[in-house]
Amino acid sequence: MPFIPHTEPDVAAMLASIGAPDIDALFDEIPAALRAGKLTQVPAGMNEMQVTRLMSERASLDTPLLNFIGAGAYEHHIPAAVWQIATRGEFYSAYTPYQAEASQGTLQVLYEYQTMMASLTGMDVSNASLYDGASGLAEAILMAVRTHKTSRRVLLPATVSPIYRSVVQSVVKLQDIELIDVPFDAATGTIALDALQRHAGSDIAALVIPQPNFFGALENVDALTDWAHAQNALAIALVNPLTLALLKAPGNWGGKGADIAVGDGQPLGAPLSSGGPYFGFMCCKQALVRQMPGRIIGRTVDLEGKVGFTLTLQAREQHIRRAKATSNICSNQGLVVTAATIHMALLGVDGLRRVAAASHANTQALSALASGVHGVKRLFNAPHFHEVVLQLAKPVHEVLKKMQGQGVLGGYDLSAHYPQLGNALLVCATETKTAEDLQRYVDALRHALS
Amino acid sequence: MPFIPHTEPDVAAMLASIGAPDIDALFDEIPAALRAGKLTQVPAGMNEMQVTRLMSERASLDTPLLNFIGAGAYEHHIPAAVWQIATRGEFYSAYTPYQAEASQGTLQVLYEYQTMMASLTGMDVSNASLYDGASGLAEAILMAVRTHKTSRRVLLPATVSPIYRSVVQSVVKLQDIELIDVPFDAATGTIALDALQRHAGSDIAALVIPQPNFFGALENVDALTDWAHAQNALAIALVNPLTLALLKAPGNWGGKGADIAVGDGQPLGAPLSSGGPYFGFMCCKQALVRQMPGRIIGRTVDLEGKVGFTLTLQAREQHIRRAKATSNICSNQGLVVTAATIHMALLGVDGLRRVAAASHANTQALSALASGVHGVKRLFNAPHFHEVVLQLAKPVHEVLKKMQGQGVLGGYDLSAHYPQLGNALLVCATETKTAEDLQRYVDALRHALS
Amino acid sequence: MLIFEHSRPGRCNTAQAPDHAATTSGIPAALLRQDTPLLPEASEMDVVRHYTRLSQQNFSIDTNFYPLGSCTMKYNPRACNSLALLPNFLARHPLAPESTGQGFLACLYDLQEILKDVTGMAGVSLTPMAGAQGEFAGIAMIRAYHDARNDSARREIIVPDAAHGTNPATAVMCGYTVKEIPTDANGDVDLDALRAAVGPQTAGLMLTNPSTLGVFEQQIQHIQKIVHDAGGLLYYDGANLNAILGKVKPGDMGFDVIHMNLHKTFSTPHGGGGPGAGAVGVAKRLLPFMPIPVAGKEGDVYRWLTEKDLPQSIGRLSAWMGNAGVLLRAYVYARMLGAEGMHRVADFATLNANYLMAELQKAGYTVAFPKRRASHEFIVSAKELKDATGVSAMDIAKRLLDKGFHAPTTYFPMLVAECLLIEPTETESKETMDAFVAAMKEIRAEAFADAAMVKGAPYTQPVRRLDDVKAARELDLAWKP
Amino acid sequence: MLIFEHSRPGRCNTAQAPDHAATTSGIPAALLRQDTPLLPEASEMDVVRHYTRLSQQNFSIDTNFYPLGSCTMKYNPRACNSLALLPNFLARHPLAPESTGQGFLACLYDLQEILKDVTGMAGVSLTPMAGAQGEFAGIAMIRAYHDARNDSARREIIVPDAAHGTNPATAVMCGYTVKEIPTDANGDVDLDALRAAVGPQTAGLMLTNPSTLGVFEQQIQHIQKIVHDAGGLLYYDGANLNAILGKVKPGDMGFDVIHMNLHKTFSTPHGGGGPGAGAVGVAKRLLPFMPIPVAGKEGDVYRWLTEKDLPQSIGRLSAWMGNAGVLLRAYVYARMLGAEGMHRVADFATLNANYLMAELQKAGYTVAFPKRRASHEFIVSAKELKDATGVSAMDIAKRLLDKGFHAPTTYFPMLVAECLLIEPTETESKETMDAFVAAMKEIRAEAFADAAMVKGAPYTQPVRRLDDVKAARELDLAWKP
Ligand SMILES: Cc1ncc(COP(=O)(O)O)c(C=O)c1O
Ligand SMILES: Cc1ncc(COP(=O)(O)O)c(C=O)c1O
Repeated sequence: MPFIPHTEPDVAAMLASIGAPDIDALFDEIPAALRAGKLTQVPAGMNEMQVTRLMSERASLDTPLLNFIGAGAYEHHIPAAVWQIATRGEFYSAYTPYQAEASQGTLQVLYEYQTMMASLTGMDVSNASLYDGASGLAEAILMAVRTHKTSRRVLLPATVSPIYRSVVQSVVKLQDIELIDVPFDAATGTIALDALQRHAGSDIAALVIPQPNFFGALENVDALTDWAHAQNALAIALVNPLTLALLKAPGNWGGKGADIAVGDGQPLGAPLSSGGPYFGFMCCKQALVRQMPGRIIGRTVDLEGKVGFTLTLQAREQHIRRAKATSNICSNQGLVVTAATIHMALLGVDGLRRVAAASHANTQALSALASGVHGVKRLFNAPHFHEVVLQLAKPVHEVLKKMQGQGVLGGYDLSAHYPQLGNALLVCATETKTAEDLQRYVDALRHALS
Repeated sequence: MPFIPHTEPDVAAMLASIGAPDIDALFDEIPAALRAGKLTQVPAGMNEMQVTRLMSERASLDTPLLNFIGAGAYEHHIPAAVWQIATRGEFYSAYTPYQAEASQGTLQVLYEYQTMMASLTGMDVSNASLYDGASGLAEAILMAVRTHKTSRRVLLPATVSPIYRSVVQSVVKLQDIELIDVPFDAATGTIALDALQRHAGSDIAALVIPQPNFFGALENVDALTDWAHAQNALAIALVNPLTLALLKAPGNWGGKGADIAVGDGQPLGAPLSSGGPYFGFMCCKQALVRQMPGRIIGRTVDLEGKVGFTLTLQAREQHIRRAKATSNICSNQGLVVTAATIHMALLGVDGLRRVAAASHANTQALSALASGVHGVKRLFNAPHFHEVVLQLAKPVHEVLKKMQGQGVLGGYDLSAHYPQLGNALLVCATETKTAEDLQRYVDALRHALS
Repeated sequence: MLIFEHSRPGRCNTAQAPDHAATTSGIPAALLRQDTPLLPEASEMDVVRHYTRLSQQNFSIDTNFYPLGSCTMKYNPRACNSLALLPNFLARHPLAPESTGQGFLACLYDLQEILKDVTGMAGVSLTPMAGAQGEFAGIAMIRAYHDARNDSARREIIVPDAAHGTNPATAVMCGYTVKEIPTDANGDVDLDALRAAVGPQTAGLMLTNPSTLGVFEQQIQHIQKIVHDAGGLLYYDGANLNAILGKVKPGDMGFDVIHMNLHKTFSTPHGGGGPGAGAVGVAKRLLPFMPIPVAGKEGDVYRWLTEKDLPQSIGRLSAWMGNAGVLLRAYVYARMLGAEGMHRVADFATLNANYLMAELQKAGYTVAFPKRRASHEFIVSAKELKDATGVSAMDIAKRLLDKGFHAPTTYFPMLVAECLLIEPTETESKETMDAFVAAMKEIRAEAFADAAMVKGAPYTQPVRRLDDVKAARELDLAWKP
Repeated sequence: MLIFEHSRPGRCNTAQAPDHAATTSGIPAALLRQDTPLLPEASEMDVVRHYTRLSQQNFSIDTNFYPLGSCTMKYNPRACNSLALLPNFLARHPLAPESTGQGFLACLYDLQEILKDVTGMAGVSLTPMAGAQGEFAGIAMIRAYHDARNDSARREIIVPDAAHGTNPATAVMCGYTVKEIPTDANGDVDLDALRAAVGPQTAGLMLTNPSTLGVFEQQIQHIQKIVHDAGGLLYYDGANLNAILGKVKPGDMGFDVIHMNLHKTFSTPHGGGGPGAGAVGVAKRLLPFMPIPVAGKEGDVYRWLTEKDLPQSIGRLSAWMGNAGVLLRAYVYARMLGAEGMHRVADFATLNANYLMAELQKAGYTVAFPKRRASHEFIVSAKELKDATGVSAMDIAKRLLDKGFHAPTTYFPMLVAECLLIEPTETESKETMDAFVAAMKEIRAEAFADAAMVKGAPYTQPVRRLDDVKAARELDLAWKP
């Protein structure tokens, strides 16, 4: 029996100890009318050899093409050590570290993670993860509203990923929070400050500030943060953590720094993997820590004064506070966070900077090369980072289809979410791309447009 | 610097402690005339991302086809747990367990391995591995000659793999050992007993008995073993360890059992991997243990009487005995043996039996199906196990080439080593093959012969 | 030692860094970072050594018996891991065209079908990323259902007091108020209290069955009638399906929506806290509201169902497809079990729980519901022992660590004083359970002989008992150099 | 607890077994097995748990500093492992046509070219499976060379007394007799003894340089002339190339043949005892004799060179291509290092050894050759300490384990009394070495304060000091139920 160790004598002895005639008797409290028959839609069991072949065949259907899509999930090199260590049984098959003394491995990793994230974002504290960046943004908005107390209105600019905006909407609308759109400047692709100014003086709980924004354009984060604070609103930074190796940390935005920083941790060691598992991170100012959702690890000492780590501030959480908890979140993305911690430790300051810089340089180079193709121009003129929007002479989906025929995934089609931009294509070239790859891209693009 | 942790201040402090002006000064004992210039044929360094891409591209050139080649290396399912555990850092990056107290993990694994192999072969003792089956056979022959004392003549039948025979030749000829061929019976494909009988009475050190033999045919091991013992020669069993789940163990061959059992451990959890790393195993009777080459692990107790494991009988080995050692072997195939131990533990008695039986059944089914193809017939009529020889109406290399075009590796061409057999093809279908796979084989064969 | 203490300025793993210097051309200085983030500067080997050593400081399923109630710590087959990590699966971008992910989509589609059968529901969406998010999806669907019928005055969710904390927390996140109802002495829902609680304000009831008390709710048919008659819907917290897999289908019990914890019943690893997967199953009337994306099939082609296909959907809960890699693991596991294997899970999980309960009773421990069958888990109360010796459930838990066993869940559910919620799972052998019983016996004897010693446990872990109060009072959440 | 003790009759991992019943149709009963082999019948989880726990009982590079002299325990990059295990590499049968292995063959060909450059030799064969087999190949080639010239009276191989045990053992395996020559007080070969030893019977000399004493043989040019003038060939035991990589090429020193331990210098893991890879490099005159197969290239196509291409080859040493997967690991490592990286290995391996030698001297330890530069390793003699306190090299070794460090190599080479051969390798940091020195200082102090305590070490390992004598006298080599 797969994964079941019982021998026949075991079963007999166990039933005798229980005083039951057979296993079926153990289900005698279930009303007979409810007892299920055979499962008819579940195929017969396979042994590991068979399922290995099945999955290998399925995987072989999904041969990867040369990928230039970003739009919130980024192809980066992940050191081999990262997942070799993260999938060690002791990390992989442990539960949430409820018994601290028997979980110092996981707990110390999480404490180190919190330290790295707090530092990277320039904030005081970090939690131990949320599900992903999009749901993390929703939690940040809920947290801001809890903190603000008087307002349930949140400014969510159009330069935030439309996918994230739709997730936020699914979550926060149930608590009657109003999400207010802020349009972007057609020239720069960044939040239109005049449009923002229209909300001055109204009771706003928070402003979400993406950096880089969905177009890869860089927002004027200092001014935006100061504006939010002037309105007595919280500033929520939505950031790609990798770019923080080079870009100003949210904690240093404007005069007082952002209040909450959230985002998706995928660029820190999570493989693309069709979308998950990634993880959401959340950092905030010390004053807000008791409003934070999710697990938090603290450093303390044991009976003998030796340093150790434990879950702390649990009084915020559902298992203690129930209906009054800061969130319903229970399990988070622990293993991916473990991988991210190892990833950041392996890359270090210099490595992370170089990855960010190389991604930036590659995207700049690609943008320059692509702009040389007839029928292609760069759309926005703001400084950008790591991603860029091109405008094409032909409908984007047609171009992408032709490029796919050449083995190239050409980018993300913006026309559905931003029809006002025309044939707009969001393109990303990370550090994984070589000069030849960029050339292959441009050749495929030229071919598709010709 | 890849893999070098030194910072500039470290280097300065270290040189100061040494009292050397710079690192180059540490090489001042090397005669100047000998100092090498730059390495010109070594390419510039690559980072892990680059080398990952290089190796992935290289691997993608080697897409596997549906494989029906055996001939000494067998495609078997390997449970995922095997290498996930064997490549844990603590096994992967440990040295030979010289410090027993800090190596109980490796030592206990090896002791368990010795137990499993001794039992599988029906012998008293096992060593902790040799390089591979072929070189292991050479060591067995050297050991037999050392033990026998009077004779340096060894009977090495033609039903032993020709590849193994050539390896044995490379090794033992340097010690003036005479290898004597014994032809096989054309009808059965097994050792010709009459030919063997011609050597009766001559001073023979050992007879090598392969089971199953290179053709997959089953030798009359009882009679052969008894014959060897009647000649005062040692019986060396050359066996596929997987088949021993079903076939009579060498320790029970004939009246007294084989004296030494060797073979390749590859079928016990080593991936095909273009030929290695595999491992050689060697087991023998208790009386011969001091003649055995290689490491041996013993169970003992510590200061407090607690059970523990340690390298033992080291007085046989080169690091103690130097020129008088039983062999020059030092490093062996520890990690693959670790994998094999886990593999055998996961499969257990029943699993190993089923794998052997399924391989046998598949080869029988394939043989039956193939014999139905025009221009194909089975060559030998002895009972066979797990591998079979087909005779084709066309030259084998042409047929194989055409089958390869259909995505099928059709088997091993025997014509170079056994021209007397005509267009003979050695075919193997392990438990990894489904009924559809067998059909694909037969279709490709039919196509190739048409 | 923290990884930061292995750090030295200027140390750098060039093997892991692109050659590019950290240039930032085209970016205004005001947007650039001035300070250096606190990331370690350590060699690759030191990093590998540090985290390898840290891992050894964990208990885990791969090293220890882990009878943590309500958590279903069963064996996580290693093949699930390696097959989910096949290079092609890992390399695929979530926005890559569906044509480049037919293998992946086929797995998800098949998994949906399997889960539909197992739960007896009409539809399944795999997108929720953990149990709690599954609950959110479920309650949000209940709300969407009432809203779609213009029945929006229903503002209350009823939750038994034994419920998992995520239940009330979820109801609140979905904009509902929570009405708690008590449990009777038998461990079942107090039917009179339920009858009194329902009304036109009732949006639904959240129920865990088998309950967190480790017993099967026997009056489920009455309960469902009471709630449905009042116009409410029934939510099934299926975090712990281990005891009913193939035995009862929540759909047959009349539930309208269910979430499953694939990281429990379907054996994806818990990873020290996640990632999980909280798939939801729905009855026919909730089909239009399922969270997107859902894997669909047209002819031989798989594709995502999105807002276009499900315009009434409660929407997206994550940017992409939830914890896709976790779903692959669950799928591999489900295929290995097959239909027969599912039945066996329930059989042996239940056998193990009842056996362990019987043996612990014989060893002198008080069981919370001695007259009931255990489901996949059961409760031992240490109250008697504590009254006699001062040794609490927490002390027993810590002492078990010294004996090489992870502790059961302590102090949950809160209804039972000094409770230990024990779930052995089907993958543990009789020998292991016998060894656990022996350890529990020893601890009992130790409690009477030397209570102070037990209260000082653990002694064999990397640290002695930790000061949680200090941790909460003198917050130290990030290292400072 | 042994795995066999987890076994129960009838327990079976069906997930790992084909459905086929164990039928054996067509096989005569006399050839079938009657008894049941002693293999465990344990559940998959118990097996995973057992071996995961066992692994934790090892010291290893991934967990500990491991300054084991002559063993080059440096960091084994994890990428080497994962890239050698790419599914396509693993799946390829050794007898599959070369056309299906062009990627694999290209790696081997490139590796040969790299090793040729590094050693300054004319040809490289990668087939030997460990250092000792490389030695066998080398000496067999020397013999084949003499034989081919009908110079077969040369029956002696000269080996310095400091040589690794494999050297004399190999010479004997190749049918030679061994003549041992002494080492002078400086650690170099005694030239006069060498002159006296050579003659028409001399087939060759086996030399390790840097020697196992951790010093570079300064008179190498004289040595090579003496041996060559006598008509012998020079064998270079290159097990330890770490200190000379990119600094000196054995070919330039006049060596005719060399073996390398790729599992040391090229950082393939030692795996608790192997597999290794003992590639051999040869000077031009030995090219025809190289062991087969060798990777060849014609135009853009790679193929095996076999007996057809090298009819004078000493033949095959393994059934296929040696430890192919180990060679892939070495190749990945070599490509990551590149030319500059090779030079750096020697620089920093040497820096570390000399630094550690200096610091241990300052800590009061006696160094065997204080006037010499250390190469990649050096020798400390504990004789003085033993005379003063009774604490031996072995006691120091065992006590180091308690302090979290693997012991150095003890009692090798045999020339130096109470010797500890210490090799830190280039991948260790100054901090780690400083911590090691601190531990060595503590042990010295402990030896004077409480020698008995040190002699009782280790105290922190899974077992206390083991009884080796009992192990050898009362042989227990396989468990019996
Ligand atoms: C009964 C019950 N419901 C809900 C949950 C929440 O699941 P998750 O941790 O995946 O969010 C749990 C998990 O602990 C549970 O046991
Ligand atoms: C100097 C020297 N020569 C030869 C060898 C033998 O190498 P292997 O163990 O790979 O056979 C070693 C390894 O210990 C060595 O250090």
